Amino acid sequence: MHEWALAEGVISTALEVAEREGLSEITAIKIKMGELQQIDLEIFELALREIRQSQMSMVTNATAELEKEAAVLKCRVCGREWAFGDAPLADEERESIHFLPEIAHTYITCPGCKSPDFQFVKGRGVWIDSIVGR
Amino acid sequence: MHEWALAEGVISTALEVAEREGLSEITAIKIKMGELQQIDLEIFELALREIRQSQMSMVTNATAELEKEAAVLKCRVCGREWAFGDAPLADEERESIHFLPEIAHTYITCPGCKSPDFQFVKGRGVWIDSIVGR
Amino acid sequence: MDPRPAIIGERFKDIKRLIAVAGGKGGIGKSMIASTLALILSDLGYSVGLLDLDFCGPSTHAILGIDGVYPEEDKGIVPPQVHGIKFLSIVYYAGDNPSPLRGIDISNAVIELLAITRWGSLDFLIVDMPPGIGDATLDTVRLIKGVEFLVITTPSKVALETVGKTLRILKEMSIPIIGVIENMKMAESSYVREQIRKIDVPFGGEIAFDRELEDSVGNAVRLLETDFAQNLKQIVLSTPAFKPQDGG
Amino acid sequence: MDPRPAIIGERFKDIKRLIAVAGGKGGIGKSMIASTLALILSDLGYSVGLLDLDFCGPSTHAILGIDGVYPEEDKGIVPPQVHGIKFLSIVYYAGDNPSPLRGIDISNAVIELLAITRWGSLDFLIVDMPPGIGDATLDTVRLIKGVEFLVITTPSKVALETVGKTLRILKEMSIPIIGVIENMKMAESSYVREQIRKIDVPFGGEIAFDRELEDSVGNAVRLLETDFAQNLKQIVLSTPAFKPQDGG
Ligand SMILES: Nc1ncnc2c1ncn2[C@@H]1O[C@H](COP(=O)(O)OP(=O)(O)O)[C@@H](O)[C@H]1O
Ligand SMILES: Nc1ncnc2c1ncn2[C@@H]1O[C@H](COP(=O)(O)OP(=O)(O)O)[C@@H](O)[C@H]1O
Ligand SMILES: [Mg+2]
Ligand SMILES: [Mg+2]
Ligand SMILES: [Mg+2]
Ligand SMILES: [Mg+2]
Ligand code: NI
Ligand code: NI
Ligand SMILES: [Zn+2]
Ligand SMILES: [Zn+2]
Repeated sequence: MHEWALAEGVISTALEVAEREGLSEITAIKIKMGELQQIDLEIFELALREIRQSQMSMVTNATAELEKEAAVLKCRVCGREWAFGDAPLADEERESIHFLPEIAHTYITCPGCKSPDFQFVKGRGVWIDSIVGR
Repeated sequence: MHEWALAEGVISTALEVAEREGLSEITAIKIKMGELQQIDLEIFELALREIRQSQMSMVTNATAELEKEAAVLKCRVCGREWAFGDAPLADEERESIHFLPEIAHTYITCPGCKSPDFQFVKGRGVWIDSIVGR
Repeated sequence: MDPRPAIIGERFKDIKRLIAVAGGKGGIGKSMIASTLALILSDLGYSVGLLDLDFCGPSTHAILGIDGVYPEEDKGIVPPQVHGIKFLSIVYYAGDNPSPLRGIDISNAVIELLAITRWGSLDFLIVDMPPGIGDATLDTVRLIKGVEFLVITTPSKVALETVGKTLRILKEMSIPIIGVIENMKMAESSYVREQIRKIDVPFGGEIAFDRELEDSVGNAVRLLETDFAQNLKQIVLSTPAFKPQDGG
Repeated sequence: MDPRPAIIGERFKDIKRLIAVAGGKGGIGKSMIASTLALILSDLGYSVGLLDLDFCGPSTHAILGIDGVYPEEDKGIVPPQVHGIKFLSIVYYAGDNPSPLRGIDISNAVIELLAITRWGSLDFLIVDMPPGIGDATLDTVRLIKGVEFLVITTPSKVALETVGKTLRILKEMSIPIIGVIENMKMAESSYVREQIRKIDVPFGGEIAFDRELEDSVGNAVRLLETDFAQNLKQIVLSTPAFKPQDGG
């Protein structure tokens, strides 16, 4: 349930944008949900809704659209790309990556050359795609 | 005249590409010359030509097109963007940045907030835009 | 757009003083001082948190003998309280395993922890920094508004030269410096003190080299009884910054 | 496309052995050992280079007392020879000023130096590494083919725990490890030696804590006369890796 904290980040960011851009209302937020972080989409959506509606604000009536993004990793040594879904991981390892995606470097190595020196090409975590308002 | 070393890198890279892609000849190389590194374009072009023509290879007859790219820096703290050309620098400082562009963090700070925590948005140094062959 | 930075201010709003323990070099006692400082402040009755941001070489858990605890999940993560200190380290997630992280990953991990950790209200949050001025330090300065630095050096020439560079950067960025502590002192000399004063940074005090310190590593109770801790406590008691009411 | 990586192999092709001096923590004597090792090998008649890759806390110039020299430009940069050692450090460009670099900048700077430096032919290139496994270490492993590691620890529990992590990573990546040196030994104990052997890494030898070492910092001649250097020389003479003909 730490997803709540990230949902708070999304709403705070939307409010910051509204203020900075001089908007009177945020109408829609589009969010990419990177697979690596393994966020529970239902919980996240619920958290977003509760935070939005907990008090009247410029974001209360916004819609939130969540889109899953598969995680792709790429080795900096041999260039190999692979899907996070393929990585053989214990439950605790998955759980650690859930809290801190960078911990992937501790539990995953390149299937080609065994290096831990890879980058997240996409699908790391929660990312705001767009914020629309008026 | 250390530009020669970077020109060697361009030619080696072209030869690697030719080999990897199974080309019989490289016909054209396009290179972005980032302002930060202050490479002398004439010297660099001369070096490229001499290295290319020093022995017969798949790259000997390639044309090289150099395009200048202005350097833009962006502060990670306050978000300000500015042009490298604006930075007040002593000659030795410029010379150090010529050899090692990252040294910019030693001699330049954000004109807005004085932070050395900025990124090179573009125009760092020598970068191969495209390599064409057949 | 990254959703995390916008919530970080909220996470620190009930913390009276945020103190990063830093220095130029490694091995000068930053982690030992950060850990013991947290213990001393907690012992003095303050509510204290300790955040280990040295992801490449986390050591405060080993110094304090913290093991087998884990944060709770409650609308974020809530650090467990050990020896009266709310403690957070990457070891909760990496365990005994290495974390070979590039700067970009360190930066992302720092931002993540700052965004999801709910410290609640604290008199002091002590942050143990890695050596040098890299991603963790730059993000600390950038994202933790109101952070102050306690800077460590040793009498060694190389350590002093390097710490001088850190101090210059902090001053240029107008980050408050509580003071410089000269650690592992083996002989009488006012050289470091004078050098620090010359560059107009407050000298915080000295800590003698303590041969028996290593034997207390891993045991918080014994750590507090060392000469090292006594030296540090004197510094704490005589430094105005170590009163929470003085802070923002 | 980055033009630099393709030329790096060419730059190292006439170097017989490439030895990175590394360890988990800072302050364990990596720079002191890298510098003195370069001096000893040069003194033994080998042609030696020393590359300082600790951009956040460069120290080998201060240890060897190198000042007032600068690389020549000749189709690249050619490191000046000092005390018989071809020496390259970021201080040529940063001077006494701080270099607050994020990992991405460190990586770029490492690649740049590897691509433009013409070492010529050498028996040994010694590389002084920063603490931890970050950008500089990952790029060294990635770009310097044939590099071998000399790993340093101290008897301290925290140092040993951290170095164990570095060794694990190096082994997983199949990087050759010359051995582990236990530095700053103050008391007799075979603990570190046993731990190292347990994880099946060669133990390289011990170096005693040398109270007088600090006084020789900045003076290469005196450095070679210290007990520290004598200890290290014994290790060099008894370790097969320190013969250039054994290398690739
Ligand atoms: N005053 C002191 N006397 C003796 N040993 C010390 C003292 N301060 C630190 N140490 C020892 O020095 C080593 C490095 O300390 P540490 O806190 O890990 O440094 P850093 O965090 O700066 O890398 C540890 O083994 C520690 O026990
Ligand atoms: N064997 C030794 N005896 C005494 N002092 C030592 C010894 N080895 C290193 N030192 C000292 O320890 C400090 C840290 O050494 P340094 O080589 O800079 O470490 P690192 O490069 O690992 O950070 C320096 O002040 C150095 O003089
Ligand atoms: Mg969970
Ligand atoms: Mg020049
Ligand atoms: Mg530490
Ligand atoms: Mg060092
Ligand atoms: Ni969760
Ligand atoms: Ni040049
Ligand atoms: Zn790989
Ligand atoms: Zn700025």
